[in-house]
Parts: sequence; structure tokens; C-alpha cells
Amino acid sequence: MRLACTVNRPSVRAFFLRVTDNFPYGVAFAAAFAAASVLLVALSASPFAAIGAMAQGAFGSENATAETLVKATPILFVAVGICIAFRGGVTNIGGEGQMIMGALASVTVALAMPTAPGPITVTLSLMAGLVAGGLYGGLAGLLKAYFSVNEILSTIMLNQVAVQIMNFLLNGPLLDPTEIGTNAIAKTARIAESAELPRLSLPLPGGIADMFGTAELFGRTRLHWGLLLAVVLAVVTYVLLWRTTIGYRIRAVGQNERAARYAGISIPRNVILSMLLAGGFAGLGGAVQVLGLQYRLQTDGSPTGFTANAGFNGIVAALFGGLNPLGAIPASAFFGGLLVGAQKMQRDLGIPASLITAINGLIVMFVVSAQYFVRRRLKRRAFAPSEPVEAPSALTHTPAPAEGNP
Amino acid sequence: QDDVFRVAAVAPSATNDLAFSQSMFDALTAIDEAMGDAFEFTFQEGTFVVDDAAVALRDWAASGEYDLIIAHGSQYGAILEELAPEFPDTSFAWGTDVNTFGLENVYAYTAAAEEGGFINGTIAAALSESGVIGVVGPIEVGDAKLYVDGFVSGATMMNPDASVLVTYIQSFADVPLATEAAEAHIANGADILTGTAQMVVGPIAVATENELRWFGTQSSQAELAAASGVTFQVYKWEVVLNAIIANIGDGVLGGESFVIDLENGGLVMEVSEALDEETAALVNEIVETVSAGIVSGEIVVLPEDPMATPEAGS
Amino acid sequence: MIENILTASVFASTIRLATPYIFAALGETFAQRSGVLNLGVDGIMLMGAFCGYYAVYLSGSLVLGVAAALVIGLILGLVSAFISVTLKAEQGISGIGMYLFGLGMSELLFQRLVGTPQSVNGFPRLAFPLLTDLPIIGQVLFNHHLLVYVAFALVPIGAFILNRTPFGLMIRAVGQNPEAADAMGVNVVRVRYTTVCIGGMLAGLAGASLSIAQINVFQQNLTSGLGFIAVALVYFGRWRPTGILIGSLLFSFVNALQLQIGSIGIDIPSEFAVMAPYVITIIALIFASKRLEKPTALTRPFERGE
Amino acid sequence: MSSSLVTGKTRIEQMHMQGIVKRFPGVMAVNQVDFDVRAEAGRGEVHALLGENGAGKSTLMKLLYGLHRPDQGTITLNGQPTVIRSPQVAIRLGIGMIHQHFMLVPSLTVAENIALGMKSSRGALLDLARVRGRVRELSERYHLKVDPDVPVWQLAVGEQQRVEILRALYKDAALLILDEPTAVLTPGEVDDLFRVLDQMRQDGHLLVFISHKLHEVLTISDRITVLRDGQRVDTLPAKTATRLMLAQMMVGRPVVLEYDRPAVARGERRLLLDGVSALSDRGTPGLIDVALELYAGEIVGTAGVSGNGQHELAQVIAGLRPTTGGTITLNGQDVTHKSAAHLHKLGLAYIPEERMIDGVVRDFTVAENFVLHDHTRKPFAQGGVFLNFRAIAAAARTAIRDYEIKTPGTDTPIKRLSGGNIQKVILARELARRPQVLIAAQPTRGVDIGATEYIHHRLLDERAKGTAILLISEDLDEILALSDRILVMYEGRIVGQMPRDGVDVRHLGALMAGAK
Ligand SMILES: Nc1ncnc2c1ncn2[C@@H]1O[C@H](COP(=O)(O)OP(=O)(O)OP(=O)(O)O)[C@@H](O)[C@H]1O
Ligand SMILES: Nc1ncnc2c1ncn2[C@@H]1O[C@H](COP(=O)(O)OP(=O)(O)OP(=O)(O)O)[C@@H](O)[C@H]1O
Ligand SMILES: [Mg+2]
Ligand SMILES: [Mg+2]
Repeated sequence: MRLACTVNRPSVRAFFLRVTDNFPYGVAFAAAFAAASVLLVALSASPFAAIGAMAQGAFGSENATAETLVKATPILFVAVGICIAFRGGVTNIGGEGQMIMGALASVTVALAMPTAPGPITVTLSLMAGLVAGGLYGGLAGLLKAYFSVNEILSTIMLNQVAVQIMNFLLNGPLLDPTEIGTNAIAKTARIAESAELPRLSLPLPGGIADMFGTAELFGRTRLHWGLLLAVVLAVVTYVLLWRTTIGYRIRAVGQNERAARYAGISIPRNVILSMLLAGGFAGLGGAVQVLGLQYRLQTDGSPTGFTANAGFNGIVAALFGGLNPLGAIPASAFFGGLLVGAQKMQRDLGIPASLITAINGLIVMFVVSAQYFVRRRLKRRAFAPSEPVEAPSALTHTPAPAEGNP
Repeated sequence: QDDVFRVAAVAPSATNDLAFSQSMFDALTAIDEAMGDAFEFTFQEGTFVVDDAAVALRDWAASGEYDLIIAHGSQYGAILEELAPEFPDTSFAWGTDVNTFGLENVYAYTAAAEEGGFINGTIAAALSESGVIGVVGPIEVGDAKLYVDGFVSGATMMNPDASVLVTYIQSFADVPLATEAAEAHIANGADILTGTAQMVVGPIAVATENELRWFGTQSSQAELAAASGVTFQVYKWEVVLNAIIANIGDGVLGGESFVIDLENGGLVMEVSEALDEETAALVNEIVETVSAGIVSGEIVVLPEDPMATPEAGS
Repeated sequence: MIENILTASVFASTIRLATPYIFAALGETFAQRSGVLNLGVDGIMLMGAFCGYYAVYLSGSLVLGVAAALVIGLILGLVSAFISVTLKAEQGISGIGMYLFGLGMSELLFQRLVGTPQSVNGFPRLAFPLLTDLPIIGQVLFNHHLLVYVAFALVPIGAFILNRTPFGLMIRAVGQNPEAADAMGVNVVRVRYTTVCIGGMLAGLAGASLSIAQINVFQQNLTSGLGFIAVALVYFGRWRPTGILIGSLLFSFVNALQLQIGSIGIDIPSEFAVMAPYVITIIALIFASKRLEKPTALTRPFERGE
Repeated sequence: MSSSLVTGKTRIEQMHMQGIVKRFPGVMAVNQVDFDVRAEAGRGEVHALLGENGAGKSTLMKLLYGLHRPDQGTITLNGQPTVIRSPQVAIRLGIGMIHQHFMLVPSLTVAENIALGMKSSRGALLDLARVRGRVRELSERYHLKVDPDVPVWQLAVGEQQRVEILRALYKDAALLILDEPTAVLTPGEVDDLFRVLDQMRQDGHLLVFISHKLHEVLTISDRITVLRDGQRVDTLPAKTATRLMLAQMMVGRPVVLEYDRPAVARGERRLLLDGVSALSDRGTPGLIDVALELYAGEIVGTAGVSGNGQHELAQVIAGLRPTTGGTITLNGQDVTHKSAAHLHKLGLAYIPEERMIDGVVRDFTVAENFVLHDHTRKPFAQGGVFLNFRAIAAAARTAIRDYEIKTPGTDTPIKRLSGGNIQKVILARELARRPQVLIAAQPTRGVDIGATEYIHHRLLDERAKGTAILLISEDLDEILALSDRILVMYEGRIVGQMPRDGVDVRHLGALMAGAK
């Protein structure tokens, strides 16, 4: 899953190697499938029907694909932020809380300006999400930079605090006015239609349109502009991390604090900055969930009720993507597919939800284990043919142009 | 279209949670048994991630195979409000709530949980020796809140001096916290416990261990609370479902809201069989008289606006 | 007022609540001191909780229950170690995989093997002659089930092992500088396997302390994320058993206090009460000592000659 | 005193490595090398390994210590073919190794570091009291003073070295490999070490000694093997060898070992320290009332035994350590309490002592490391935000060419380069911006002869250009070879100051040792 970015001159051989390098991932899936099969057979379900349902549920139709991408969207937002944080040496586990704070701020703004023109409302609401998530993340950064409070601890704790803040606000100041006096679940009013992030669809050119029997792809699905926003953010973040001085400093601090200090780079400032950005992106993810999908914020008392675990899945996606925002794109789509496909498995075959959770765990474990074999292959290949090798010299090798690659 | 009536339902927790999700699953199973081949149902459990329900509901609706799609959980309402207009020919139902969003293809259903709560409260106050009763609630919404409010109201009616300790632990699922909340009530003198939502397995175990009495709601907890249980308010969603199925048969896809209560038999008070004779007699008598009073309207379960007393008991 | 809040039962409750955190965090400390982050604690706890519960459910024997929890903890610890030590996988991810597996598997097994929640006869509260009858102290300290005492006893034992034994020395060395430890003839892989397995077994026991001692019931996701708090408490305790004890007690005390405040009906929004333990834990850390003792090789796989 | 050291382990009479080959990705680190050490008539041997950075010395010895497995070749011990699978096996066979990069656990105490990996006499309990006792005994016998109860991170480098030696003695290694043990020692400490080594040789120990310093090798060894590019050039008795000969074998071309220091007119005053004090990492006074002047066109050498405040001095000047008193003036501006970045802008350059920790970001490429300070400046950044890789790579390429840095390319992670080449990158980076003042801390520590020669020439060139240079070194030869003036530091103070010409080396040594 790690993007192999170091190949400079693409060639057929390089491409072929890249495919075969990922071979262990295939084996990992097969192994996870085998392990899951044992469980499925024990529950008298057909493993092949199960995997079929999974694939169909994830990518089997226009709607399934759209749902996969919808699921992937908040994961990608969080993952992109995680790339910054982890590269900056900050272990941010607080995606959940940051998403919630972002969602709270953006829904507040969207509700406060029901009559303003749509683009303005949407922009301001997104900004509010970015800022609120950023401040919440920045708080953990601040605690780390100036009070040595470990960020793993503070972000885990702040996740719980955010939920309670949400519960309080949604039961009080932000409660849907039409619900006052009822026992309905705590939620805000619905945002105005003008404040919605529009649905996303792709107009298809004539020939293809006929083939699919529809004039636009994803026209009748829940896919929304949040996906595009997330992908753009990933690209921008890639540029930020590897093409700008800001990213350079964040990475320097993350990889060697002492060298960074020696180079005159401020450690606290960059720790806080990476948490501001990571939190901000997660907050944006929360805002997008509200503006593009749910159109209101509601709480069942748990964090997952709103975030659907995107705050955690984003970490896994970022790590699978090699802490590269571009790698996080396919990794998030993969996760989206896994989660959406698994639900389909339950619906169609009556496989208990618990088994699906367990299988997801197995897939994660097997795939992450497969990286060992991928690395080993890469390493083996790095061994030159057996004749003695000249010490590499700058004079005999024309240095390739510097690539800002990880 | 064939003659089989197909239902799909999504619910937040497991089908055997002894609480909310189980109550719907039991109802569908009961109808399935009653209608045999003419009825089929699909159930997606464990959908605590609200947005996952959106995927399921959309998938079912798009397939066009289902006569009725149920979103069993008040957290799913907002989803239905967005989804139902896109599939005007499909009938949806959701609860617990009363809101059909003005849509012609949405039913809403709810439980008058305060009624059983009231009965449980009166019995609890009658049986309590210390006059202190502990309640463990999840968050203050839906039927959980109704039940707790009804319980408090019943207990204070029976014994105006009774002290009802209410803790909302802000979670439907946190068993360790619910357990400790029950322990706190006991330490403060409670000799009777009640609670609602799936985390009550903890408080039930606490009641059993301390040989205290337990009052339940949503599903029968007679098995788990064999030693401690007194009465359980059991939801019989069949009542609502049968009405909806009949309506759909008549071509009415929604627009109506249903309540299960003592009167229509949707709420049933189950009395534990493990009670000693004397207690059983007392309990049965209270159940009967208070039920009758509620059904006849003589007893007003929640006299004031329920929102006016958010923190009961103090 | 204050005597209504700070009752003996609050302290007793603190001790009960702290028990699973102590088990799990202590086990995690061993793993982390040797350089392995095991984020799957909560998953292992759930499996331990279920297996312990199921063994008691079938046999009625508490010994078997504890044994089952330890064995499943050991097995899952071995799997975790294999993935993170032998296969050198990214520890953050593999831990989340283990968590999901434990979460799903424990519920699945429960549904298939037991069905609806049923209580078992778990560890009874112990009564000590004389001691239990002491006013206040008796209720606070001498009226708990056996596993509570085991957990608290493990704190000094854990500290002793880490600080006073050759094995503890190896653990500390491997977590700080595995290359140096290796060069001195310490088998880095074996040490890490051992600590991760210890962590797994204690996580299993933490789960069992809920399902066959504290609550005596199993239900899906019984721990509700308690294992993650335990990991956070390892950071709070700065990788020292006493620090973990303090952290667990503080967190549990605030939790017990908020439950007591809720129970006696003091009118503060319950949301704020519920968030109190988390906030206070962070604040406590702001004022705590700044000495960092983080194992420098934490999450770094060891490969000889790199 | 010697007999009690031999505690009954099988003595190694002879160790023979034959036809050893070891490949690393892209590198033939060791290529068909034969190497042996042997005892004769109960007397051991010191066999020196010489070679430039990356010649394969450490790799060859790691193969012997079980840290790597050879791709080809055999190792025989006392005539027995032996497979050394891991350090555990090596230790059991009586092989010990003191690594180039110390293998100590910083958070553990000296005694704990020594006890690590050994059987305790008390079974499952640590027997630190016993270890402590034995350590005291050994350190007395060999004059290796260390406090067993101090955590290792509190020790200066020279003391850490002593711990490593003590540990090997404690484990009673019959064959001891010392990988550049003197790189961090003062001349006095080197003499002490050689006394220890000689004693061990008398006791029948076999010793492999790696160093870049030819006079040391000639002093202590019996035989010398020279490696170049992974291959053995020759093995010869030390008696027949000369410095020039060895240097040529290593580098493959004639080398200059003495430098011309043309007279340069001393310019204006660039740096002034007045009464500067600072704390050490341990919180004790590390720098006490230091006064110092540095003029354009001169090299001032700072001599002193490791741990006497040189580290603090360099950090204070570079703005990396807060001062607790006094003022610092750079080019006439008061810069006390100014940040490192600020000082850099004013023309200060700093070659840090611990290059892998302070000098570079290991995972960054050569090019990225090249702009560690200047990444926001033109032409490396546009508008201060976007990095201009073309310009960065071009600058790095120029440096690679000018400084003869051996690297596959500008986009190679710098951690793949050898120590000498990393040092050249740092030097190139610091000199590229034509500094007014240069602080060079241990610029050639662990760097081979060829590179050392190169770095020295560069420093002299800078001097000729009018740069003011403060050279901090524990290598007295280096100080004497380059400096115009010499300062001596002892316990955080400057205790002596003298011009280079006509310096009395014995007097210098006495000052370093704290004589009044
Ligand atoms: N673990 C490793 N992986 C890859 N390459 C390595 C590794 N260890 C050493 N090398 C390479 O092998 C060659 C020999 O390295 P070695 O460390 O043996 O040199 P050396 O003679 O000890 O040099 P120095 O004087 O700098 O210590 C170098 O090119 C080095 O880059
Ligand atoms: N808190 C610490 N943590 C880790 N390493 C430390 C710490 N304090 C000191 N050291 C290390 O101990 C070594 C000795 O430092 P010290 O300042 O005593 O020596 P020094 O004055 O720099 O002497 P010299 O420059 O001659 O070696 C340094 O290499 C330093 O990196
Ligand atoms: Mg070397
Ligand atoms: Mg030093």
C-alpha cells in the first residue's frame, strides 16, 4: 500500500517490479480470507458468497462505490492530518475529538446564518470547522510543547471530553428548537439547504453515458464535494510537507529535534503547528460530515455515533499510506470499501456484525504484517549482483534531480 | 411482486441485548412465527455507527425488494428524513419517536415507557424499606427518559418521602460505569435498583449480588435477574408492526405515528416468578390496579410537562 | 455537604474502578519498557473477559476462569509479539487490528456460546476477620474481591521485577537501546516476546476482573474502551508502576466522585461530571514532574546490524 | 596482579578469518579478506586494522562478533571452524567488542550496564553490590576511574569509554576488539589505555585495535593490516612500518602529514566573550567566567580533557545553551541570549561535535540536509515558503564536487553516507555561506586520514580568507597543527592561553590535567 515514490524513470520493468512487490499484500488478503473462512464455515456461511457480498457492497454498483467514497472521505481528512502530525513527531490519537469540535463549530455557524448566500455559509462553516478542530488539536500541542504532557494521553482524554461537550451543547444551547419539550434524541436543527455542501456527480460524455445508461455518474448517490475537498487537501498537504519550508521544518523537528534546534528551528512552534494542522484537518472532516452528509449534528452519547471511528481509521489509513498524504488516498478508499462491504455481508448473508468486526481486525493485522515481506523483497533486490562493487562516487554517478520524496 | 411480506430492519446493538434491539428482534420473530411463509425479515444489528444505517437503509430501499424498512433507533430519524423522499414508493418506519416528518411513506412508533415506569416506581416505593431507590439511566432522551420520569413519578406518588437517586451515565453501553453507578446508589442507601438501556446488565448483577430488588424495562430480564427481578415492562412491537402491515396492505405507506401502551397491549408488565407468595400477591395487585388506573385515565402518569423536571429525585 | 460526597464508599469504589486499569496498564508498562507499544490491550481484555466468564459459566470454577483469561491473554500476546517483534509491523496499526479482532470475536463467541447475558458466581467479596469490621477502613480496604488485592500486590511486584532483577534490567536496556543490549548478549527478541506476553496475560486478567469479579456478566464491548485509557495511564505514570498506580487511582477517584455527586443529586450537568476524570487527569499531568523516562526505542523494531 | 584476571575461560590461542566476504545493498563491504590474531608463548598480540572511512574495518569485526553473518569465508578459533551466530555466542566463546558507537544504555547506571546480559550470582535477583565491588577492584587495578552508581548519560565520552573497557574486562574477554577506542580520548587517556592494553597482552589476551591515528597504531600494535575498499592491502609487522607508508597504503596515493601555515594578518575582532557562565546538562556549573577573543584570520585552538566545558562553550556561542552570566559580542553586536537562527544570520557557523545527533537529520537527503539553516533563504526558497529543489540540488551538487563527497546522489538519505562524508557535508554547508566566525567542534573525530587532511586544508583556507575560527578538539596534534593561539580548558574555566609558536607541550599537558 505504501506508494513507491522513489522510482525515477518509470519503465516496464519498474512497473512490473512494483506490481510484484505488492504481491505479499495479495498473499495477506488470501491469508486473512482463509482465516476468516474458518470462522465463516464455523457459522455455516459460504466464504465465497461472503467475499462476493463484500466486493459487491464495496464497489459492486454505482451506489456502492459512492458509499465507499463517502465513508472514505472523513477517514482521508483525518489521515492527511495524521501524516503531518506523525511526520512532525506528534502522535495524535485525537482525531475523534477534533472531528467533533469541528462539526460543532461548523453546524453552529451554518445555523447562525440561515439566509446568507450558500457559498458564503458553506465557506464560513468549513472555516469554523477547520479552526475549531485546529484549536482543539493545538491545545494538545500546546500541552506537549510547554507542559510536557504526553500527547497520546492528552488526545485520548480530550476525545472523551469532546463527546461530553457535544452532549452538553446538543442537549442545551444547540438543541433543535422544535424538539424542546420532546424526548427526541439530542440533535441540532437541520441546516438550510443553501448551507449544504453540494452532491458530487460526474457528467458522462455521450458514448459512455449510453453504456452506463445514465447521463451522470453518482447522480443519485450521497457522494458529495467533501471527497474532492479531501483529495485536494491531500495533494496540498503533500506539497506542504515536501515542497515548502513549513513542511521541511515540521519534518526536521519530527525526525531529529536536536538537529532542528541546532538549525534554529523552534521546536514548540512546530509541534503546535503540526497539531493545529492535524486537528484542523480532522475538524474539517467533521464539518464536511455535517455539511455534506448529515445536515445536522446529533449525538447518541458516544463518539462513534457521529465519527463512525474515522478518527481512528484515519490513523490506520495514514500509516498504511506510508505517512504520505497521497498514499493515504488509496488507503482511505480501501478502508471505506472494507467497512461498507462488510455491512453488505451482514445484510445479505446474515453474518453477525461481530464476525465482521473480527474479520476487519484480521485483515488489518495480516496486511500490516505483509509489509515485512514487501520490505524484505525490496531489500533483497537492492543487493547488487555478486561481483565486487565500486564504492559509489559522485563523479561516476550523475546525481538524479532531487526529488522531494519521503 | 409475490405474496411474501418482506421487512428489513436496522438496530443499534445486538439482537440479544436484553433491551431495545432485542425488543424489535423478538417482535419480528413473533410475527414471523405467526405468519409463516408469508413473512420474511432481514435484520442488521450492531449498527451503532449511525451513518452505517444510512448505507443499509439506502441499499434496501434501492433494491425495491422490501415492503417495509424499519430504522429501529431514534438516532436514525435524521437519516430517514433525508432518504424517504427519494423512495416515495417504499414504506419506512422508525422509532422511538412520533415524528413522521410530514412524509406519506414514513411511520413513527414509540413506547409509552413512562406507564410501565410508573408502575415499577409505585411497586418499588411500596417494597423499599429504606425509602431510597437508585436509577441508572443512559442519556436523557427517548424512552429511557420517559421510563425514568414515569418511575420517579410513580415512586413519589406511592411514597412522597421516597428518595429516588437518578444517575445518567451518558452512555448506553458502558457496563463498568453503570455497575459502579449502581454501587454508588447502594452506598447511599438504595435497596432497590432500576435502569434502562443495554448497559443494565451491570446494575442487575449488582442488585443480585447485594440481594436487592431490580425493576426492568424494554425486554424481559427474568433470566438474568432471576433472583433480584420484580417486574419488567416488556415492549411488544408486534402491536405496532401488525397495524403497519395491515395499513401497507391497504396501500397506506405511512404518515401515521403509533404508540405502544398498556391499553393497546403493546406494553406488558411481566412479574417475576421467583417472588415469594406474599410479595407476588402485593405486586400483582399493584400492577392490576395501577394499570387499570392508567388505562382509564384516572392516573396521570406525568402530570406536568416532562421537560420541566430534568433532574428528578433531588 | 462534603461528608455526603467524600464517603467511605467513594474510596471503596475508587479501588474497585482502579483494578482493571492497574492490571492492564501494568502489563502494558512491561511491553512498553521493552520498546513495544501494544495498542490492542482493549481487544485482549475483551477476550480475557469473555474466556474467563465462559470458563466460569461452564465449570463454575473461578480458578479455571482465571486460567482461561490468562491463557487467552498469553495466546493473543504471542500473536501480538509475532506481528510486532518478528514481523516488525507498524505497532500502531497492528494494535488496532488486534483491538478490532478482540472486540468482534469476544462478542461473536458470546452470542454463539452463551446467547443473552447471564450472570455467573464470580469472586466473592472477601471478609477479613476483624479488619473488615473496622469503621471506614474496613469498607474501603478490606471488603473487596480477591483480584483487587492481586492487582494492588502486582504494583510493588512489577516495580521490583523492573528495578531489581536481571530480567528487569534486560527489559529496561532493550527498551532504551536494543542494539547495546544485543551486543551485550541479551536476546532482544526473547525479552520482547516475554514482556508482550506478560502484557497480554495481565490484559486478559484485567478483562476477567470485570467479567468474573466486578460485574459477573459478559456483554458485547464490556470494557467500553477501558483498555485505551489504560494505555494513556501508562504515559501518565511515566512507565513506572507506582506512577501507574497513582494515575489509576486518581482517574478512578474522580470517576467515583462524579458518580457519587450524581447519585446524591447535586445539580451539575451530568456531561460535565462525566468529563471530569479526563480533564483532571490532564491537569494533574501539567503539574506533575517533567522528567521524561520514555523508553527511547518505543515502537522501534529491532534488527541486528542496522 | 595479572593472574587473577584469567578466570578459567578457554583461552583463545589463535583466531583466523579466511576469505571473508560481506555484501550490503549496493556495497561490497568486505571482499575476500584474511585476518588473524594469535598468541605466542602465553603472550597475546595487538593486531591493528587500518583503513579509511568505509574500508570495512567495523564490518569485518562485526562479523567476528556475530553481529553480521559472512556471505562467504570461515572463522576458526584454536583451529576449530566456528560459526558465530550472535553476540551471545561470541561472548560465550570469549570474544568481546568495544564498539565505535558505544553500546551503552544511557538511562542505566554503570553497574547496571555491566551487569546487563550476565548471570546474576543471586539467581533471579540483581547482584549489583557484587558487580560494584568487582568494578571497583578492576578499575583500581587498571586505573580506570568510574563511579559505578552514576547513570551513563551523565558521563563524558571518555568516561563512557572506560565503562566499555571495564565491561570487557569484567566479562574476561580473551579476544577483545576495540573499534576506534581512542577517537574520543585525550593524549593522557590514550597513554592510560595503552597501559591497559599492554597489560592485557601480557596476560595473553588477543586484541584487535582499530584507529585512524597512525602514531598510535605504530606505538601499540605488533602487526598491522591495512584495508582499502573492503579488500586487504597488506599485513605487516609494526616494526617495519612507517607512518607515510601506512598512509599511502590506506589512501592509495601519497599524503601530506604536515601543513604549511602561511602567516595571515590578524584582522578585526569578531567574537568577544566576557565573563560568560553556563550550566551543564547535569545542572552543575559547566562554564565559569569565560573570557575569550577571536580575531579575523586566526584559528584559536581549545585544548582540554573531555568534559571540561568545551561542549558548553561551543553551544553557548552557537546560541544553543542559555548563559547564566556575562556577555557575548559578535561583530560588535551584543548577542547574549539571541537565538541560534539569529546568530546564524549574523555570520556564525557551527560544526557540532555530535554530527549524527546535532548536525544532520538522518532521514533527510543529502540535499535537504544541505539547507538545514538556509531553507527559507533565496535561492533555496521562493517567497520564503516554496522550496526550490533545482537550486538546492545544484548547490548540493557543487558541494559534492568541491568537497569530494562520496554519495550516490543528492537525493540519498544522508544516513547512508560514511561518517567522514557526512562531516564533509556539514563542513560544506557551514562554509558555503562564507561565515565570519566558525566554531568547529571535533571536526575530524572518527574521520579518516584522507578526509582529515582535506578538512584541515579547508580550515586553513578559511583562515586565509579572514574567517575567525574557534577550533575545539581533544586531538592535541590537530590543535598544534592548525592553531595560531591555544586555550586550555579545565573544569569549565580557561586556565591557560598561549601562542602556538614556541609552545611547551609538557606545560600544555599539565594545564589540561589541572596543574596550577
Ligand atoms: N548495516 C549496513 N547496511 C548497509 N551498509 C553498511 C552497513 N554497515 C556498513 N555498511 C557499509 O559497508 C561499508 C564498510 O563500512 P564499515 O563500517 O565497515 O567501515 P569502517 O572501515 O569501519 O569505516 P569507519 O572508519 O568510518 O568506521 C561502508 O560502505 C558502509 O556504508
Ligand atoms: N541529559 C543528557 N542526556 C543525554 N546525554 C547527555 C546528557 N548530558 C550529557 N550528555 C552527554 O554526555 C557527554 C558529556 O557531556 P559533557 O558536557 O560533560 O562533556 P563536554 O564538556 O562536552 O566535554 P567534551 O566536549 O570534551 O566531550 C556529551 O556527549 C553529552 O551528549
Ligand atoms: Mg568503523
Ligand atoms: Mg562531550
